[in-house]
Amino acid sequence: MTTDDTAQGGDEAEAAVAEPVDALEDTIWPSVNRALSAVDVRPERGALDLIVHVPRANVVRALRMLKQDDELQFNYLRSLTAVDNEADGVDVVYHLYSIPKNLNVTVKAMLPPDDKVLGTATTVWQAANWLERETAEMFGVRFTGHPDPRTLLMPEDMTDTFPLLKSHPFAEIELLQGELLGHDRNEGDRE
Amino acid sequence: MKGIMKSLAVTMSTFMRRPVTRNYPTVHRELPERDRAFPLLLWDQDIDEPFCTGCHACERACPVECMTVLMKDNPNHEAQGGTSKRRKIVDEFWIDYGRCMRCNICVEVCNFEAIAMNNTWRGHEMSVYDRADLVMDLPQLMSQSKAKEIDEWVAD
Amino acid sequence: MSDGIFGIENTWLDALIRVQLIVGLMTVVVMGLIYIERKVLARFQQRLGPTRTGPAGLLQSLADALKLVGKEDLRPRNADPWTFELAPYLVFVPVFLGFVVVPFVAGWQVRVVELGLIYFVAVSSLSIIGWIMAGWGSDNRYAMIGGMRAAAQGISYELPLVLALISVAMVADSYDLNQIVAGQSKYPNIVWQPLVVVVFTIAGLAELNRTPFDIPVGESEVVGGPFVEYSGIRWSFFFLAEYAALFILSLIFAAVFLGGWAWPLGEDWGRGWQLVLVSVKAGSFMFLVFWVRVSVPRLRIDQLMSFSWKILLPLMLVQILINGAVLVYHGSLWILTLAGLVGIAVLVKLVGHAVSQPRSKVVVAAPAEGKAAS
Amino acid sequence: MVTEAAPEFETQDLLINVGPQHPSTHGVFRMVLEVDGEVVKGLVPYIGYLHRGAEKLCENNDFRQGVGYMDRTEHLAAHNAELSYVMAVEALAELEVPARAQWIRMILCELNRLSSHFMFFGAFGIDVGVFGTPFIYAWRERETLIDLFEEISGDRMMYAYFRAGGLAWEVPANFKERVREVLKSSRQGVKDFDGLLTENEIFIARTKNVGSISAADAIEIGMSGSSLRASGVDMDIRKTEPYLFYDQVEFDVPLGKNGDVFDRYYVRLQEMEQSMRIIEQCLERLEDGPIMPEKMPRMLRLPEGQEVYIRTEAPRGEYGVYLVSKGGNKPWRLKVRSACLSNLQALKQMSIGQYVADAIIILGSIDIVLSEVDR
Repeated sequence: MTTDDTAQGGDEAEAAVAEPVDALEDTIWPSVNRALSAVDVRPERGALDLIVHVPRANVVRALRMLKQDDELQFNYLRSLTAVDNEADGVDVVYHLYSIPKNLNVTVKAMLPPDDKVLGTATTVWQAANWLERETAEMFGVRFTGHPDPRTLLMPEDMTDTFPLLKSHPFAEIELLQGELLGHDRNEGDRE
Repeated sequence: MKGIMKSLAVTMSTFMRRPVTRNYPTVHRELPERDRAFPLLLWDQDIDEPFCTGCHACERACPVECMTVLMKDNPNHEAQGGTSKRRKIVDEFWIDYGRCMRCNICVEVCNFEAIAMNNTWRGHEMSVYDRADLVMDLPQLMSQSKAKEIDEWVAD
Repeated sequence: MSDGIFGIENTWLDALIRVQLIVGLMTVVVMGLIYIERKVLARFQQRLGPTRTGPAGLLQSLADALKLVGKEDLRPRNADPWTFELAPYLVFVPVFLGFVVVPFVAGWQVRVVELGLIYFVAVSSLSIIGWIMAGWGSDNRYAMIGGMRAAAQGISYELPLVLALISVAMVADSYDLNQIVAGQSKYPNIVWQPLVVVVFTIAGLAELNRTPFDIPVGESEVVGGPFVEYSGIRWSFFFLAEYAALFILSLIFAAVFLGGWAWPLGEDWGRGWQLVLVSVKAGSFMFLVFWVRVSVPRLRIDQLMSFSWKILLPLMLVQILINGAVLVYHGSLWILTLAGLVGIAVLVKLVGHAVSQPRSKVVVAAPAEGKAAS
Repeated sequence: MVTEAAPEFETQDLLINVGPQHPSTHGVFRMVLEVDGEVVKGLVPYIGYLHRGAEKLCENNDFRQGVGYMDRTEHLAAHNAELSYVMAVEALAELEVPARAQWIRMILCELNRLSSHFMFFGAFGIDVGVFGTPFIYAWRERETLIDLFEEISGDRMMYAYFRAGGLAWEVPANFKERVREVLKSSRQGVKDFDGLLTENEIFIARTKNVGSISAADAIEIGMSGSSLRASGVDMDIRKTEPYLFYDQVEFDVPLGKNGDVFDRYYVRLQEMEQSMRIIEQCLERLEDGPIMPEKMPRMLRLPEGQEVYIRTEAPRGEYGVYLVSKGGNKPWRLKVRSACLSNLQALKQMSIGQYVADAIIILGSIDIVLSEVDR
């Protein structure tokens, strides 16, 4: 939908945490809340989709509940990735979509920076297989129980450095253009 | 066999059509005016000096950092009896065509309209043997504009 | 026909000169054929084809030949030396041997051989060994698979080819190619044997490893098949053999089915007209081969095998049966034509049936209702 | 008399290494086939040869510079890639994109779908075995399309033409006539391909019931785009979650039935006709107006702590951009959801049990672009 007609209702949602729960009436939060009643989750209003924060321990259980809930039926894992928030750990983000119901939700699990371990979602969707391999090699997140924990894009032996972490430096440019002039080229013969 | 006959009919119909090959090295296609080969500096013909004042705007805006600019005071400035109003002028300017990704951002940020995209064939035929030769210095960057070969196109 | 060419008595010398003539003619024709094929294929694809080397690209084949001669002749380290080195000769020489019996024009035939047709078939099936040697010898997995495929295809399409030639020989009741051609002055054999012509073309395409049967050399699958490891002059042997085989097959096709130099008043208009006749007929067969190469995809190895064994072979056996019945009981030859046309209809129906699983009718969905509720 | 059993000949499966330099892997993609005779028993894909770290680079560039990198993550349909990125930035910055810019974006994205599908037909035709003809037909059509793109943005494949808020500059004056002219030649191209391949018996024999995947498996593996719709799943983001003005134009979503190679080919062929239909309607609706919002901040800064996952229907499937921003003019994290990466996960399941020749066609039918897989 175009960005102008906001389907989020009139009031402008202020900081996520202090949001009154009923302000999310127009999103799918009520049905998600009912589906995930066994898990304590914290909703948040995203720019486009509803965001649900789930504690690390029972993420896979929550995902399975969302998938098997017959009113929601999130049977399609759109994308799985991680966001490095430096001090306060790494967020693993699951974007789910329900094809029959045409619904979207984002599930986020927060991992502490020192112990980045999480259950694998391949038991819920096969799509998670490669996505988890890529997240693992890029962020250093270890998905326990992953059927094939090899690197995906990186060379096989590069399992110690994690490029997409904020701590991984940008490579310096080898030679600034000016210094290349050290290459002895007499002026004027170019034409 | 009907399908195979249909395929044969299609190939026979293209057999009759005029070939579409463009004989590149012998026939140079006429380039659209907005063609973006590589950035080059423009020459101010009437005051006989480059438009560029070396203000580093393009150098900062370049995503791949392929430019290096040095600035100096303009000897031709009116205060010293010259004809130009520019107090500063570009001293040294390098663009590494090997790194440039031709995204046209330098042309957009330049507020002196001193840099433009080369839309001539010479801008495309740039193959060299040594990567260092792809680094263009000031005389090279201004040569085509000084020789009036460029009628540059800059988005309004 | 004078016993020696240019009246030379010594048979050895005479044979040598004839063979030299053939070799000379062959290399020129093959170089020309490569150029013509590239130009015709280009025109089919709205391209120009070679234009840079020489006027309108005429020297392209010469340039290719010089390049190939100049290239280093590599051999993989642990390739089997003898099989690798000898494979090209075993592919190239049998094709040249086939030229002994080809009736170019009335007088011009290297040697009038009584069993010319049988000799041709026997010789042309030798090259399969060369393919297998190339595949096995070059110690490369792609070459191995290509070699095995070439063997499977070569053998399984040899049979329909042989049966096709035999059924024509039955109608013309002689194996000597000269007689076969001479016998067609009134009606070319295509009239009597339409089904055989179709089967011969299909089997011929398979023998030449041409699309849709270029499975051994399918670039997208086995990257060039048996001769992937070859380079330089050795590789060009394979290349020349392929075009020489195309040339000889089109000449045989013209001679056996379209009446060669005899059909429309060949005898009484002299040699010039005969030459024109043969070149037009052979040229049309080659044009058909180029045309099919440009427009038809490649079969899979199992489809290729089942097509030959389950469809072509039975049809040919039935055809020979009918030939025998008609010829023994002196029935009129027009029955053969009728039988041939029925055979073609059966062939088309069988191909259609083999392919016609119910094609999925594409359902166009109604637009989804409602917008995304996030 | 006990006959001693014949010695058991231990047959060894052949490991064939297909790629990364191979005529039909559509780029630097490598798969190791475990082959028993001609039948594929195992398939291990290797990717990552073209990984340039686009996501890391984008974290170091502001929102105007990032557009250039997005082209490089999808070199066959750069407009669609730029669209997702630019829409993500606009969603966070709450920019109001003028109508004219949105219509032009729609036209360019659909034209890019045409040129990308032509590339698919050209490469797929060669995989199936026709000697070069489909490729040259494809190139004839792509050349006319790419000339049009060059007249508009100045570049043939890496346009960097969309900007957050609208377009970099105005389209040339003769835009509408040029697009109609190009459409005429594309229509001829689609007719040629339809005639050349669709009813060809050998093509049907080669592609029918080969490498088929059921709808449930396709959804489970996360496939998207034509490969998913070929299995009968009605999911086209232009219909389910319309963006730009896709809800104001009528078009149909072709679906296949049994998700085999032929369906994937045929669904794409019909999608091209639908794209042309969309472009015609867009051309009528296009009227004059601004292409950038008036009050564009000189240096675009995004609000603190916002994130968005924008997904659009690229030619190969769902091209998603997940943008997280912690204020400032650079994205904090930018994830590109690649359609080909998910589609490729189904390759192994489709190829087991088929012939070697079919494994090559199945790979071709998924229409992968390695710059999108490896980013």
